[in-house]
Amino acid sequence: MTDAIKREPARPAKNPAATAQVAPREEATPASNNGLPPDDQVALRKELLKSMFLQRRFEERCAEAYALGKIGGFCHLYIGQEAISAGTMSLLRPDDYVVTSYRDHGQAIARGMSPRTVMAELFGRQTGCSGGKGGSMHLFDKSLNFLGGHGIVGSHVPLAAGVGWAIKYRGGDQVCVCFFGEAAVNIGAFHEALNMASLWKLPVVFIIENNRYGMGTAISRATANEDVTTRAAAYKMHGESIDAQDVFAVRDAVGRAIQLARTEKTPTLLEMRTYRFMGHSMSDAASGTYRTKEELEENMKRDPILVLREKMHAAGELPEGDLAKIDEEAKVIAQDAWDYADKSPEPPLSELWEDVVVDTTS
Amino acid sequence: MTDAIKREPARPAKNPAATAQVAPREEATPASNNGLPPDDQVALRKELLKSMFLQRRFEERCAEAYALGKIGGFCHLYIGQEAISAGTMSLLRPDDYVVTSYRDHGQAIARGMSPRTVMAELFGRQTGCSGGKGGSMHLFDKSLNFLGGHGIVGSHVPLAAGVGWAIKYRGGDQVCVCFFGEAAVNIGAFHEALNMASLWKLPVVFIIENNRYGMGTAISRATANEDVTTRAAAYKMHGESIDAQDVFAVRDAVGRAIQLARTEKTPTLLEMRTYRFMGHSMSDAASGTYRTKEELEENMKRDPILVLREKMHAAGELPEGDLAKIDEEAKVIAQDAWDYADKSPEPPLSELWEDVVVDTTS
Amino acid sequence: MAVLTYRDALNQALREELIRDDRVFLMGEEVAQYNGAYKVSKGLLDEFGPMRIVDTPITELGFAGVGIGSAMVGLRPIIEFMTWNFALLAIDQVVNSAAKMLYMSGGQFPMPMVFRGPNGSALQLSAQHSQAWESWLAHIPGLKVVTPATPADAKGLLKSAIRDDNPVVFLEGEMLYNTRGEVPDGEYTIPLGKADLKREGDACTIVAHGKMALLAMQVADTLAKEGIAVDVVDLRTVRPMDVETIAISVRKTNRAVVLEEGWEICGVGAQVVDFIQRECFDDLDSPVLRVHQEDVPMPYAKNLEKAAKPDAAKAIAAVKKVMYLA
Amino acid sequence: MAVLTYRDALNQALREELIRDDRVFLMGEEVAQYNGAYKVSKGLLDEFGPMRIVDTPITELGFAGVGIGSAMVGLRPIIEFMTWNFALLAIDQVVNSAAKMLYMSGGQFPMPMVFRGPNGSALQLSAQHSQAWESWLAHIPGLKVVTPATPADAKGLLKSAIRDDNPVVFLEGEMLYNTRGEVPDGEYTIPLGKADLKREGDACTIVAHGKMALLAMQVADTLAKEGIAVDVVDLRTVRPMDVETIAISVRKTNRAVVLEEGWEICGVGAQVVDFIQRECFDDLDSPVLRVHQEDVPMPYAKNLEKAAKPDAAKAIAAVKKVMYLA
Ligand SMILES: Cc1ncc(C[n+]2csc(CCOP(=O)(O)OP(=O)(O)O)c2C)c(N)n1
Ligand SMILES: Cc1ncc(C[n+]2csc(CCOP(=O)(O)OP(=O)(O)O)c2C)c(N)n1
Ligand SMILES: [Mg+2]
Ligand SMILES: [Mg+2]
Repeated sequence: MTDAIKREPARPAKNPAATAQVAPREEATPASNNGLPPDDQVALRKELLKSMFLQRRFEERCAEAYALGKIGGFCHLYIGQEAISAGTMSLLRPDDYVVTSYRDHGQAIARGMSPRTVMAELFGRQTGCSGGKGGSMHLFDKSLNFLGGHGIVGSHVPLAAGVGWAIKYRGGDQVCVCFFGEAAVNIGAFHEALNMASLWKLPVVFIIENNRYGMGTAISRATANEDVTTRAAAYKMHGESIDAQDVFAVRDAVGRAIQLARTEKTPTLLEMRTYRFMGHSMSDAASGTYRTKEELEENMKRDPILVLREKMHAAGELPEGDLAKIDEEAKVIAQDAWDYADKSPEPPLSELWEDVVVDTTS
Repeated sequence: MTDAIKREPARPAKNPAATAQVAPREEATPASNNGLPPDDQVALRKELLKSMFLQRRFEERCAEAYALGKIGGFCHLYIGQEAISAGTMSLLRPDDYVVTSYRDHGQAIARGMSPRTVMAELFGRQTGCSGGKGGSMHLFDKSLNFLGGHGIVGSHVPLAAGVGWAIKYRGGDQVCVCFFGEAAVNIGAFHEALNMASLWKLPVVFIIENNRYGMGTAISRATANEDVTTRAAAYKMHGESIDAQDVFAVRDAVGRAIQLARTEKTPTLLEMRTYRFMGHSMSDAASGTYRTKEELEENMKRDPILVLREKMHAAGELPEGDLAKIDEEAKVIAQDAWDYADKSPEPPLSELWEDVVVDTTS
Repeated sequence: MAVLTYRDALNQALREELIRDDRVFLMGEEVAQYNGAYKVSKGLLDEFGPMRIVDTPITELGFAGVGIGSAMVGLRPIIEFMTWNFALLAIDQVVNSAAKMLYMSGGQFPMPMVFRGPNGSALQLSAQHSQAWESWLAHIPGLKVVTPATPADAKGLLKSAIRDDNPVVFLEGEMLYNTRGEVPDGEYTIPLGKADLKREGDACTIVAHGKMALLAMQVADTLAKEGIAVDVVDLRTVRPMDVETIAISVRKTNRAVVLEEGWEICGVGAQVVDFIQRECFDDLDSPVLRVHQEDVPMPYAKNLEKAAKPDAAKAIAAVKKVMYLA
Repeated sequence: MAVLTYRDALNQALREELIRDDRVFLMGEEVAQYNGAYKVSKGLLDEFGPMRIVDTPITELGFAGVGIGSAMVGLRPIIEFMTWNFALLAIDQVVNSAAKMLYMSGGQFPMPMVFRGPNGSALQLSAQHSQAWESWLAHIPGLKVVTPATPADAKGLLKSAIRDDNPVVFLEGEMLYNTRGEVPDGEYTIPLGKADLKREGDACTIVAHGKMALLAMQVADTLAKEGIAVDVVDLRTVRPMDVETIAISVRKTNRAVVLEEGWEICGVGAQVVDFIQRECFDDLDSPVLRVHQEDVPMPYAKNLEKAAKPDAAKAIAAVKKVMYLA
């Protein structure tokens, strides 16, 4: 192999200003704690808590902005599932890859994308991470190897296998993490991708975010076998099921999977058992149609933020003031993102015709 | 439910002549032996042998006709796999359903379709079972519930689930049998169909004809997990792997699956371990590229016809003369089919515009 | 006649046909317990039960095939795609199984079924969720392709589609579900394949279908105020296309503009142009012009999305251009 | 210049580009060990090894997605569909991922990749295996669609397609693989988007692409014997379409016939007609006529199949008709 394969097509950043003005990186990226020595758990926990708070407060502001018509289209919030993104991203290297579905705000932020450019994208502004062209379902950040934000259920799962293929092709030791909902496991693309990933030994971690519902359909009404380990076995793949409201359980399992991917170059299928605290999208009620208020409330008791907070309280790690401060910081960042988005300009009309095709060859 | 759902859209048989002139039914349909008392095994064996001989001799003539340009397009022979069709069809009722792939000649004949109309179809004649419009890959016979003959790998598997759905919808106790190759298990349609069949408890028997190759690709190069039982488990479905060169092993397993379908209304996934003695299609050499001559010869020792014949010989059931007679009869029927096809007219040009849409509503 | 929304008109048609014929059932994602992602099937589960109104896993390719298999043995499925954007995953079944089954079986297996759901763009749904597929589907022999614009058409055409013994692609407008109009009660069918002259005039012919037929009527009203009276031909059925009605109009007006929601290249509008220039070559006083989505994926930002879509201003400009008024 | 088959010209282009750029790899069913279902990739596994020439399971949707994912992170995949008939299963990835990725990511993720394989009908392959998909694919912004007719074009266009930073759909003719012609050695590229005037005349313009360009040339030769000299415009790239070259020709000849292998409704020919009537309205002496597959699924029987396909007789009749000679 020559150096040619290391080259990636050069695309100038469209919004250098936005990139320059991101919220301070240490606030937004628990991933930066990955290098900590193993005994420095306190700081790590605090970072994870911060990440989850930020996602939570950000999403709450999204709901508000949606109600005000500042965000349009489909908008799927991540509230209740934050331990998965926080835990997973905290283990990734900057050169690893992430690809996900339309429920992508929390993951984008946990990966280190600026809440400003994310909110600006949701507001449809030029400074958005996708130039205002993608919207809520299509967040992308090439500089962070955040490969979207995809809207067709399951269709990004083969893309993750393709990223894994590219890593293997280049002989690297990165991993690709792929998030999708439990309802996506029934679609053909999932099946085809998992077979290839296992057959070819691709360094991919497939993460099922099992929040128990695909839109209004409970998993038991859609999936013949809910036991994810049998699905993994069907592809001769390692599989685990995890209590994903506990961010450390997430970290443990993802850590094992990443290790397998980096060293053995084998993929893993992880089921993250979680719950979605909001409706499927902004047009769907949180409860009352396909799930009861009681069920929702029962599950909200295991809020991943609560779970971690209580652990930290119990260990005497989190003085009351600290918690308030973390929350306050998250709110400030979310407000800053809102303000930034709100005063950002719409894309110029000339953008309509840009990015359909590129004019380059190489 | 009213009687309306029992109605099927009435379509006049296009070729009453061809239907009237079929080879004597007892020659062509071992299925007719299904009603025999269980101890009358000798007669059953003879019927199964007849069915396999007929399929074999028919396919041999197809190869000849293809070489002469009488058959065109893609043509996939069934030689080596006849125990699967013979064994399976021998257990089906006339009101059961069969749906299969492009490798469909043997199954059509074993189901009781007239070799004449099958050969006429392959010759592209008006008297063909699909009026000459379908060809080798698209054999259909509505009167026998033979639902094709489909050319896109895996795409007929959901159709089988749909037939199962219709049976359940009507409250019947028929079953639908669906044949496909081992390479088809990797495609999305298979996965989606099996999940629904299990979830909804549909009376379908899914039969993988594992002849070890999908075109030139050995199963180990395409399928991460060759163990079919894990795949069945992924859908919470009963699964079995069968030595399919032994027609009675086929009958045993299919019998169990049919029983489950008729009584428990649950689907089964069966792996029939077999071998294809010819190339993938007429343009593919039998050996020398992706498999060795030795491997082929080794596998041809377990010719399903030989296996049964030897069993019968050993049991003293098959005097030498009988075997020759069975073979001779098969050859006569195949020759008759050829003659019939050869002297049948091409479809009239007006047929080009027929059957695109129907003019009826109901 | 009651005034109903397009949604309720569809619901009424479904209900009436489900009552009329036990072989008819509705299958798709969220059609039953959730009452439909767009509530088109509201109340039907309660009335007809889970064998007639069937929720599926997210497996478009699979359940399209389930519908086809059941149609082969005599049922009359209505397959709902939550939106036609997702139908791309099932398009192999629609084209290779449903559309060709009758032909390749030599006439033995008709496909009495409907594939339906919202088609085209709504608001800010972005590139993957804003696609109008009628041009693709109209390309395929063996299918019929229906695009109702009004509540009455929605009811009358859906009832006909369900009764038709062929696979009918029924494209609803997501933005139309809340529109209202008079809808005949009870038995009311509109034959597939007949266009509808929705406005009469002699200055120009506007040909449109689906949501764009409403735009055409709005444009006709605006132009009328300027003293320009146009014909509006609503195709209603895109395949087979009622060329005769288009031709009669163009022979009268000598000018035409074609509106469509989808993209330009190989769009329905191109086919309409082709028919017009063949049938009315000597009648045309100016080239036929087209208005369509700009030739780009649908952007998310409000201003870009608006600019991408066909609108009244573009349509009026086109009409004036073919009239040499601009 | 060597005389090569179309197959060998493609093989040469693949080989040269695989040598030139390590990021390029070929992936698809039977491309490696089997040397390609149509032997286009013959010898490449031996030369480049199993990471560059990759056999896949039968999972069109899946491996199309694998190609796209790898292109997002800098590789330059060539995805082979054994035939484009099977690509319907993968069309969601081609349209919703590959064609839109650049746009919906705001320009961050170009898709430097090629989807290629045989398109259209061969002989007696029947309804599911005889489809020509250029009209569908040309409909989609974000794609380029290339349809080479000759060995030289096959080489020059494939090399350009592989180097292009956009997703290029490359439609080969199964019946063309054995055709022969002179092919420039070594470095030889043809820009995408430029049509080629393959014959010159003034009586009529024949517009065609892919396999039909050969038919057009054959027809031109036949007509020449009757003293009728026609222009043959081979589009070469169907999207973007070289409207200028078509218009220049029609302005000269004042008449046009469009040939295509696919179906009529919303076909490439309809789009060509649309462009011609817009660009050359006052130049046309007669309506543009089209020759295409009859509007039916492809039948198996030899005689029916022949009748279903466009052929020289139909094309000649159309030319004579636009010349008012018949
Ligand atoms: C192929 C396809 N079908 C249907 C939809 C509509 N849809 C969007 S999200 C969704 C539910 C997905 O559920 P799940 O995979 O569990 O993810 P979750 O939303 O719970 O995170 C559906 C049906 C779609 N986007 N794509
Ligand atoms: C979707 C699709 N992809 C590719 C093909 C081409 N093709 C036809 S048969 C075949 C191999 C199938 O192998 P298997 O399923 O094992 O069945 P067998 O031919 O061995 O009976 C392939 C690749 C096709 N017909 N459909
Ligand atoms: Mg879910
Ligand atoms: Mg096989």
